[in-house]
Amino acid sequence: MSEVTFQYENETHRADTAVAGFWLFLASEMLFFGGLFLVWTVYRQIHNSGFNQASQHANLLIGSINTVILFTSSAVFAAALPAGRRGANRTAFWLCVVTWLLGLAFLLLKLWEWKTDLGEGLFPGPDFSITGPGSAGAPLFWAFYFVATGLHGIHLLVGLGLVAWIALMAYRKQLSASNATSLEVVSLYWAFVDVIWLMLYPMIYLSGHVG
Amino acid sequence: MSLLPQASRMAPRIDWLIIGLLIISVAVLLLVFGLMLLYIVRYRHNSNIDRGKIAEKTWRLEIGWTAATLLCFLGLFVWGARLYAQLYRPPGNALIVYVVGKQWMWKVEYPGGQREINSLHVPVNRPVELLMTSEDVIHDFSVPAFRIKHDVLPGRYEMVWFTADRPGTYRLYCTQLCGVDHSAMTGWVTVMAPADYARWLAASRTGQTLAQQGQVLFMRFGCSGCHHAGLSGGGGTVRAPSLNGVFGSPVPLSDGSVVVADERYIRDSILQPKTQIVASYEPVMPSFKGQIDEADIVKLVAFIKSLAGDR
Amino acid sequence: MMRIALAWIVLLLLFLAELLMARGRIGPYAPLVGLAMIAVVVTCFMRLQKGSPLMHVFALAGLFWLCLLVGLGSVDFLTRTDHAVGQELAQPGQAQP
Amino acid sequence: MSITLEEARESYLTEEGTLRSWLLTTDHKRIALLYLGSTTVFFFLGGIAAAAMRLQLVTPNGLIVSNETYNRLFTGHGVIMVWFFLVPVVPVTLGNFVVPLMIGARDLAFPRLNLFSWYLFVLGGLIAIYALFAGGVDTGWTFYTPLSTDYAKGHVVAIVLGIFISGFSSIATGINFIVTIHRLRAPGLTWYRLPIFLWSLYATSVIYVLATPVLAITLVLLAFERIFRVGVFDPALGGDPLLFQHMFWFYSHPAVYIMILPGMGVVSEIIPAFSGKRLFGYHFVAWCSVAIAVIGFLVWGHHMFVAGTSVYSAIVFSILSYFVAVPSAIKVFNWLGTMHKGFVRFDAPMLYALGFIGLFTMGGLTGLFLAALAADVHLTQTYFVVAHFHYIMVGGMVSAFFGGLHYWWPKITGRMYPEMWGRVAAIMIFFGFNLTFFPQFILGYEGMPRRYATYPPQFQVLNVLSSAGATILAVAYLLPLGYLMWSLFRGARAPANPWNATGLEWQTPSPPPHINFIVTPVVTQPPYNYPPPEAQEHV
Repeated sequence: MSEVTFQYENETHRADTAVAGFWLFLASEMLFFGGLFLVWTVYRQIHNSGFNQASQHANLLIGSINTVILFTSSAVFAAALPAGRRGANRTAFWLCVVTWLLGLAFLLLKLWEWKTDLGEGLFPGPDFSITGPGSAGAPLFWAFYFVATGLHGIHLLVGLGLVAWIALMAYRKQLSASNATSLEVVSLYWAFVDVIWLMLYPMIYLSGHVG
Repeated sequence: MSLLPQASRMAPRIDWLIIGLLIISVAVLLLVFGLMLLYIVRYRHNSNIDRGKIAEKTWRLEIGWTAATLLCFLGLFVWGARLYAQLYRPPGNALIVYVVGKQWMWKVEYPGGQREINSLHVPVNRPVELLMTSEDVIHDFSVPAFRIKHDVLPGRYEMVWFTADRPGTYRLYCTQLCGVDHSAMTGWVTVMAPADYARWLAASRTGQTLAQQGQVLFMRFGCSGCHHAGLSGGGGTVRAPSLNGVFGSPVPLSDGSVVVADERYIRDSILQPKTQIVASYEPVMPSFKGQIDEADIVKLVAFIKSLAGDR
Repeated sequence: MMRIALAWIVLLLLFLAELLMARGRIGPYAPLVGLAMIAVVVTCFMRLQKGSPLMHVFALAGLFWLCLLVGLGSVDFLTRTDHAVGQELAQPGQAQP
Repeated sequence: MSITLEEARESYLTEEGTLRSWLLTTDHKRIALLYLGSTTVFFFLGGIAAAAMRLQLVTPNGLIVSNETYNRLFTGHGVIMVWFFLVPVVPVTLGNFVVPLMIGARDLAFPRLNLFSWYLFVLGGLIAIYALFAGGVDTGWTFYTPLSTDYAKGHVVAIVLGIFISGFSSIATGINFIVTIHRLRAPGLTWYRLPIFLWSLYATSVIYVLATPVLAITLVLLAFERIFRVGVFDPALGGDPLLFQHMFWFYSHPAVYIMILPGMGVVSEIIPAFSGKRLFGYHFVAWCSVAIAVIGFLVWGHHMFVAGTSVYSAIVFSILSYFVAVPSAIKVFNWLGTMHKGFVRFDAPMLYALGFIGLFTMGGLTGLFLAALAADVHLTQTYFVVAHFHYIMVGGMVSAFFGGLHYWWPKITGRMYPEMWGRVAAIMIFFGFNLTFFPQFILGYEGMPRRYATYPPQFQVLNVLSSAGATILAVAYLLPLGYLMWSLFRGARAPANPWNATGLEWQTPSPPPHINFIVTPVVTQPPYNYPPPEAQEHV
């Protein structure tokens, strides 16, 4: 009776249960961001023109580059799972490294974007720069922007830690067909962070360009 | 139900709903407690009563009491919802009184210019509509004797109305937690016979009606430098819309939309003039946010409202 | 591996489509393309369709409750007959000309 | 690792005795006891605040504290009782202990996550206690904006952080229970053979997992607004404070069902056991738990009937609120049906369960008053509401918790509690509770607003009555603390199945060994398989 399979019938039973449990956690995370989606939906309904104006001030170029970076990183990390299951630790390691670097690039670009946003007076407050006719609600958009991208950034930061952990496992040649649950769970998490970004991207960067 | 006076037209109707609910509740309670006592006495473990066979199929009973409960609830829902809809549909001829909530007092202003704190005077048998706003946090205006209650929010006007039908004085409360002295934010509503009310209005007159006070403010804040209002104002170097006849009429905005100029729109235009520019005018009006409190805005609104008939 | 590369190309194409659509007159439908991209990520990178029924239930529950939150949460705001005073206000302390 | 049979039979309590073995344990039974200890501390902290409030309200002008302190008292009472006692208590103590036992498993699916969630709970609790003692918070447990963001003094951000952290403990517990019930059932234990307690914990866990994150994001937005003085609920920016209320109640109304569903589950175990009869309408009771959890998500707007929402949405939320009351009513009838033709014994757990039925029914019926729109306008924000939810949460849930604690006490500790004292406490709680809270219904109808530190003199008589009841209630709650502690050392040794109850948890020794079952049980019978009356009569 090994410690890990104490309450399970066997290793597969344990692995499947862990992955299912992680999906439930992701459902919970979905509702966490769901609150933000509700905020956006309600205020866009009330302050349509202000939200459009505000969205036009978002940095579409950086936002778009970041989108490509992030879905590319999910693709790379998704490729690490079959490699890990094959026991191809070396391949898995390098795929993790590429994923990690792409994630880092996203975060650095995001920080730079924040810096330019702040420089343009887009943080709501006395110096907020979007004024004039039809701008009502613009500060709400930018308050939403900073909270949403901030929380997404924190999730990504946690993801970087998890990917580094998997890279370390691969470096130590610990991944194998029977020991890939951690890799699978982290790949779900990383793709989920991507999914959240794919939701946020049109809400933040595209909604103001419509029509 | 004589614990609390029924001092408005709505009060007995809401009490009937509560009595209806009470009757149903007592009946269900007697049933539940009765059956519970009956079963625990009759079927106590050392009783030798013949228990017979227990029912195997239970779904008939289950469907039965589910349907009965549901029907009863639907009836209660319709009853409550119809009364509620009336609570929020004021008659057109109501007397309007402005109420401003502030930590921790109620400021009341009458169209005739009378003002009071933590006190409201109304005539008997006449619908009264309260237009309420808050200077800070959410408050709630509640008069139990009238069975009315409504939250008072910052940044918007909320409405509640009633027809008092029994002269007397009744307590009013703030019933939304609003900070340290929440429990001190109380006062009295005085319901008076029409003749007494007229006397009270005359005695409390401050010399000017609310609209006249608004006109004074209109001059003092420099509004009249640009806006034409009444027989004066306007004519300065800056072109601004005339305010005669604005209230209640549609206003075309520079972004192509049209809004009806109501209390909300007037208030907005004073505090945040740049967001709703009247078509073909320049956005040059400064914001008065922070320079003018809600009680004074009420006066300006009353003044502009009084110009509704002028063209 | 092929499948992942293919999914990446599809994502890239969808992304370009989303960007172009947002600029054009069919802009309001651009978010639908965003949802298609999410579907690609969920199926190809998260392998949801290969998961156990239990995982499907969990994922669908999350989606269902998300719709509930956003849907029922908007009912009040969509049916307000009396829009609030503050709702058309801009930010405080804007610069005066 | 191989162990002898003798070692395997060693009780989980005595297996290892070091402090380290307790603080780093992954055994669900030990974690349940860790939780039991910490929730008890919170219960008495919240209780002290309640006692101070009742003392204050003995005189109209306030007997002991200032208005500001009174506001801090009821905020502290609300926050501690809701998030650190009522929301977690039954699932994390009784649930943690019996879920694996009831399904014939050795532990929950994720034992380390289970321990981690206890640490999160304690950390969140300590931060909340720090906030309350370092100056307190006076916003009420509902944290309505803009009072909480722009006007209130005090440690709002700290207490919100504490609640945020403990929220993740709820989510972890919920995930653990759902996955465990899906994946770790013993052979033969089909869904319709599960005890109702598991159905209700499953339903509770759905709410834990899917509602708590919405509270988390709401609190993040609140803290953001408080720290930066700008945010999405700020009316000065065009924000709508009602959006905060919608998001808050999206969690906090389902949280009411978090606070009652486990209690219903406990009662559904106790009543068949002490009636010696199978549960009436098992399938209906089981699915009613699920129905309550799902419909419970659709009714939050009934907290906002006078808040300035649209009339249409008020009507929608009103009718949905009636729908959620139906499954609760069905459950009450089924419990009564269970006692019919049974062999009813009056041990302490049964007295608590009967008290639960009575008080819960009263709480539920007064809920109908508040769901009826026009009646709600008069009664909401008054003591009527206070009395209503205390009947559900204290009269209902706390009674059920004590009932369950007595019911499983022999299993948990291996000792019997003193039966006479158990009955005395149960009866005292029932009467003390009614004396405390029934007068508050009348106060509410007469218009006394809640959260008032001082009140008009005409309300004094009823307030004094209520405070007198609170004294009895306080003694009644202290009693079990005393005699249960006593029983730990002096109580009679408990047999494996002292109540002749069905259920897998009674088939293993009291207290159970670390691995719960020496041989994994196989289930071949329906739940609550008590012999029919004709077979019992001649025993």
